[in-house]
Amino acid sequence: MRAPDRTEKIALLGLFALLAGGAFLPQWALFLVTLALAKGLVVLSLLLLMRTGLVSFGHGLYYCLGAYAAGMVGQLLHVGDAAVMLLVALAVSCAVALIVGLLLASYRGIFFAMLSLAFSMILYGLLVKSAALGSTDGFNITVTAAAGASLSSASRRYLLFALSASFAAMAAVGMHRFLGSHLGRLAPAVRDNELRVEYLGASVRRVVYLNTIIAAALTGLAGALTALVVGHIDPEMAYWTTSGEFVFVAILSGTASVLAPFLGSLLFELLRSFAYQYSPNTWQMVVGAAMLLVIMFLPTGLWAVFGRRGKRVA
Amino acid sequence: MARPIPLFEGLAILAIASAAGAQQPAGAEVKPVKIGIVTFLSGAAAGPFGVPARNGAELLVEAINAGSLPPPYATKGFGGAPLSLAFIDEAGGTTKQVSEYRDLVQRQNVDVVVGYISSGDCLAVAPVAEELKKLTVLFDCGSPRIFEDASYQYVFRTDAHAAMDSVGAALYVTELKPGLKKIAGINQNYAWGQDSWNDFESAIKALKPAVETTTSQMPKLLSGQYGAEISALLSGDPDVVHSSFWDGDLEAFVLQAAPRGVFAKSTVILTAGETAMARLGAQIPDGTVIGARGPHGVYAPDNQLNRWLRKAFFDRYGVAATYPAYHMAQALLGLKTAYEKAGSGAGQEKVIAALEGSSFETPSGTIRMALAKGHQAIEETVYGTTKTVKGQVTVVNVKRYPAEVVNPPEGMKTQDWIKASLKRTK
Amino acid sequence: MGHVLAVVIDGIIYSSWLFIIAVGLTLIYGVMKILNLAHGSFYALGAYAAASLVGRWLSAGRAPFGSYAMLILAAILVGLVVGPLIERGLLRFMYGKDEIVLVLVTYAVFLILEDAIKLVWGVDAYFVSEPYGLLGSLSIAGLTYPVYSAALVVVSLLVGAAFALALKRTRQGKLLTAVIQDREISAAMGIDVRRVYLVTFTLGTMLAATGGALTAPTVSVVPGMGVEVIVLAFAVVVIGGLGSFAGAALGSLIVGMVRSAAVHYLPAVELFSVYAVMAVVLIARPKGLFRALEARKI
Amino acid sequence: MAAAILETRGLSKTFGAVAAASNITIEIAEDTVVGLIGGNGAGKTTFINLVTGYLKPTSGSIRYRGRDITRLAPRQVTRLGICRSFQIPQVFDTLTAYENLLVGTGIVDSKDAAEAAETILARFGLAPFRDAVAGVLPEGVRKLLDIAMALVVKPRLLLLDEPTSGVSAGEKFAIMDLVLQAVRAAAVTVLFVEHDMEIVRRHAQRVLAFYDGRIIADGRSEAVFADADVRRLVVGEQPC
Repeated sequence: MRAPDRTEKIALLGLFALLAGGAFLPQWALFLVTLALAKGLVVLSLLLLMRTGLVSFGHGLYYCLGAYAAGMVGQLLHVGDAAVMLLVALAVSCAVALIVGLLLASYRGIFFAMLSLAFSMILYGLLVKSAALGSTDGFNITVTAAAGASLSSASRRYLLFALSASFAAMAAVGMHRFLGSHLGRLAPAVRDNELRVEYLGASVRRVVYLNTIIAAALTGLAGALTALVVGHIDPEMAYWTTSGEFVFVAILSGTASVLAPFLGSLLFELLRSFAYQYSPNTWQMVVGAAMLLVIMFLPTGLWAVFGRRGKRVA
Repeated sequence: MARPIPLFEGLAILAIASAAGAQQPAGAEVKPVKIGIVTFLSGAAAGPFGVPARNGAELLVEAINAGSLPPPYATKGFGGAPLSLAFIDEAGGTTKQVSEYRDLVQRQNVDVVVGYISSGDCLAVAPVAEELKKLTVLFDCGSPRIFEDASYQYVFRTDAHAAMDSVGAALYVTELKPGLKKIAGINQNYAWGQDSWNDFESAIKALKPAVETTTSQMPKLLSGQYGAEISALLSGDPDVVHSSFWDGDLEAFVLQAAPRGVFAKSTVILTAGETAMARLGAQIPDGTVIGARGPHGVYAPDNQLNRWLRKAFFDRYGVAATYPAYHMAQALLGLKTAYEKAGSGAGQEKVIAALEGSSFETPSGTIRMALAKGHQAIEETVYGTTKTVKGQVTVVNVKRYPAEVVNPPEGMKTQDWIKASLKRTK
Repeated sequence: MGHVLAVVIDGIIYSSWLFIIAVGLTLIYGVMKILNLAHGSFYALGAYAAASLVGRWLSAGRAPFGSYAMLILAAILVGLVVGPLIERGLLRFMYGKDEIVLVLVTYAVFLILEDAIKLVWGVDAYFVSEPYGLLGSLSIAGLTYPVYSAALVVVSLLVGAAFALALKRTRQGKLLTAVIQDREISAAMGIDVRRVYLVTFTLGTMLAATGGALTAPTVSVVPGMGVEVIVLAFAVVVIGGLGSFAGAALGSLIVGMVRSAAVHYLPAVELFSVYAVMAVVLIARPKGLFRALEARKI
Repeated sequence: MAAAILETRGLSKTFGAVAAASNITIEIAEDTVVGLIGGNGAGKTTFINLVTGYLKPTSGSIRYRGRDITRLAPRQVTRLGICRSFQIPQVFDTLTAYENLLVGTGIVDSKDAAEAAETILARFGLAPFRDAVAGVLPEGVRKLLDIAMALVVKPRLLLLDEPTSGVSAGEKFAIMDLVLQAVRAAAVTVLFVEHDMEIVRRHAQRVLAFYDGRIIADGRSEAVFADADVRRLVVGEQPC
């Protein structure tokens, strides 16, 4: 084990700050931060794909799969244990990614985006047709225990928050290490020049496949977390606008640092919450305008404001 | 085509909302009641449902604060406590709604939440209301699942659930067409459309087991183009076509289906047709069966409250009040009744106890909180057939079905009730 | 069997409607490499403008047949006003950015226009069904079809023919083809790419608005009507091959036919039939039906 | 003569009616430096593309150290020990020079990757550009980096496609000396495509002259340059 570097230190410090601060946050803020962290995981997975030169307009597929996997554990097996739900979600999204990833691995650019979109919309269509799963109304999920220990309602809130925060920190550190590893460094290599990667003896397909699966796993986990936090799931999670929103937050965050997705996600949730409250009739306009401003003035994402090096931080 | 420009309308509403907020006198003895209102302010459901409901809320709250409602509500505020409103757009999906709900309760500190048109949002928000222990009145959503799959202490629904509409529709068409042999449906492909059709189909089959379904079309929400669906409906030659379409989709369907003879060939029943009546007018062919999700709008009883609402709404907004406005009135008047029964300054628990199992007068007649241990309302439902008189669309052959006939008894699930007992209740 | 005929007729009508919208999308992508999400908003704007203009025309008591002119006028107006406004006012600052970023730019425009439409026209539905009924109806295979639908097919064929001719025969069309095929070389050849972009975007906007304007009489014009259209048109152009006109035509036909067949024979799968087709086509032909894989020079 | 490292038999590639390579049959001995000459479109790059698996031959076979590699993909060919550089440098534009090499050394051997990358960086004189992003490096440096990356995977056979194109005339010799010095230190067999006959004369032990997809001359450089066809068709001298 090497010593943690700056990014990892910030991630760990952030985790401790969150865990300590969370106890004092008002409930609405705790919920908002929990949700932002869970969604940040999805954005982090998009960061990995974007580093590989790929953008998915169908990440809702895994987000929704993870949520429904967790939900069905509760619905069908009557297990309310958060640990079981998350593990099943992780397994299901990985299993689907193993197959879908095979099909996607040879696609790039807009075609990768559109084929992903097609898959997520097929899932959406299937769920809307499933009356047993509540069709578009979805169904509710209740967490009653975590890893065997039963929970009260108040401790559940904090537990889910702590879970999200820990997953976020672990995922950020893990992703940071992965991107710094030889395998992870192939991601930007593939984005820059696939031909050269092949002529160095590595398989571009395999890199894309692996990264797709890692991204799917993170997203599935995030979907399950969201489901537990919100307490309700519906097919909307697979709809293309959900995926589009994640891509937007990813662009907003920038790909410079593994911490950026969480910051971007938090800012986005805040922006939307305030837009809803202060401009209920025109919140879409506020969000759209914010989006344009970021693209115009912060082309490398919000992280550019924080990053010491404007250009690129490995 | 003249209509008020919504921008100004919106500004006016904001001004009223802030006026209502500012109205409370400094150092007043009664704490104002802050109500969070959640309805669709954007998206497809805003026009037909969200905005009429919001307008209804504005109108009523203003009148309640001024004490200008007809009796038995002629007193000011909720037992003297003035009301203020906070609006939230219901668009954006359940995740956002749960988030906004928490925000409303914990950051904006509302005393009670009234809202939710989408059943998905109702389902999602109900457990959160329990967790946060906040009195929440669902005013419009339809799915029976909300109180049949769970039981709640803090959540109420002051409109009847949607199975009533389908059962009423089945009763009406079987009476209208005793020789009914073939039915077909066109419903939107989401929970509301699917449930509506399933309930209607099973109700018809319970009443007339020999009836055959020629086709059940489920186009996507907002798809707008029904050419192929209409062909499929026509080629099955059904006696009755059932549709729970609303607003844009409903109007598009009527516009596209009428010239192609669907209405001439079959009796079309539009269970949520009332929201479109005012706009479509004579475009709706004569002989179409229209529902209003209860005794609302054209079907509302001729009582003092209804006369007030009808006039005040039209005077202010230039359009007739449709059922979402009536549903909103039910929620607010139910609350007013409960608050006043609980007494001035009573805690939330007392208000809840007062609301449980209560009954109260509304523009839609008497509402009784009869199901789900007093948390779910029942009301009568009404159907009628259109007839154009001097260019104005009117309803004739109006039939009212008492609440007990079209709603399941306490403790019975809707689906079981339709299958097992509908025949006998008839 | 009359049923099959009905499937084909319904399919053709739907395809024609789709084509008018998709061709604008593919045009803009082909020339500018922008997958324009705001296309759905332009469609909605066309519909709203048509509803307003036809409404005024008729309430002024003028000849009902003039309402067809109003539909066209609405599309042209939206194209001429909104197209240049967005291209000159916004998009030109964005050229050179990543394709995906450009998609998001148009997504932002879409969000803004959604609310802008609401501010101008409100959330209530508009409808102007007069042009729909005016032409009467005809009976095919025992089913009644409005003549308006036949007119839609004709308009769609005209748009297709006009494009095919313009691209092959006119100087402007050839320039456009050159830009689609190789942007850098055409710039080097002295083609005014800036002007081509402006014209293209305006034309694309106009086509989307035409789709909306022609749809307006058959539906009620409501907020959110553009959302469904975007993804559908996306599916069409991706199936056909991004930037290909023949592809847009074939893609529309395939989607139209598949949907019509699904509605008639298997209504339960209608919701995702289009996406299933898109997935199958992409898996079989990764760049859509009409797009060759580019060889890379090394 | 040492054993053949590369052997092609009847290697042909046609694109429609155009024959980019026709019936190429050669043997390359281990540990030699071979120059490939010929005009534009003569088939030199096609030959490299065929050997490294970028193109699949229409007919014929390729053997590398006795093993048939005819239809292998570039990745597999690379793994066997054949690597190449490119006419247009193929580097990772957003990574630094060091990271570019690190990607390669990481693929080969993840343990000593960092060290290996530094070594190659130094050997090619790229140390001053270590932390510069490849996309902004001058063309000559990119060219060097491109060749260095080909060497990262420790090939036994290296194919260099115009290593000095795009480099100023003054730098050409220096670059070629540097490259061959670095390459020969690793005892690698080298095939290089080159337009500058001076460079070919100076470095190539053997020269293959391409014309119209065929090899029209093969032998020691003096002999090939003396060939009349080569003088007319390749070097471009007008017969007087």
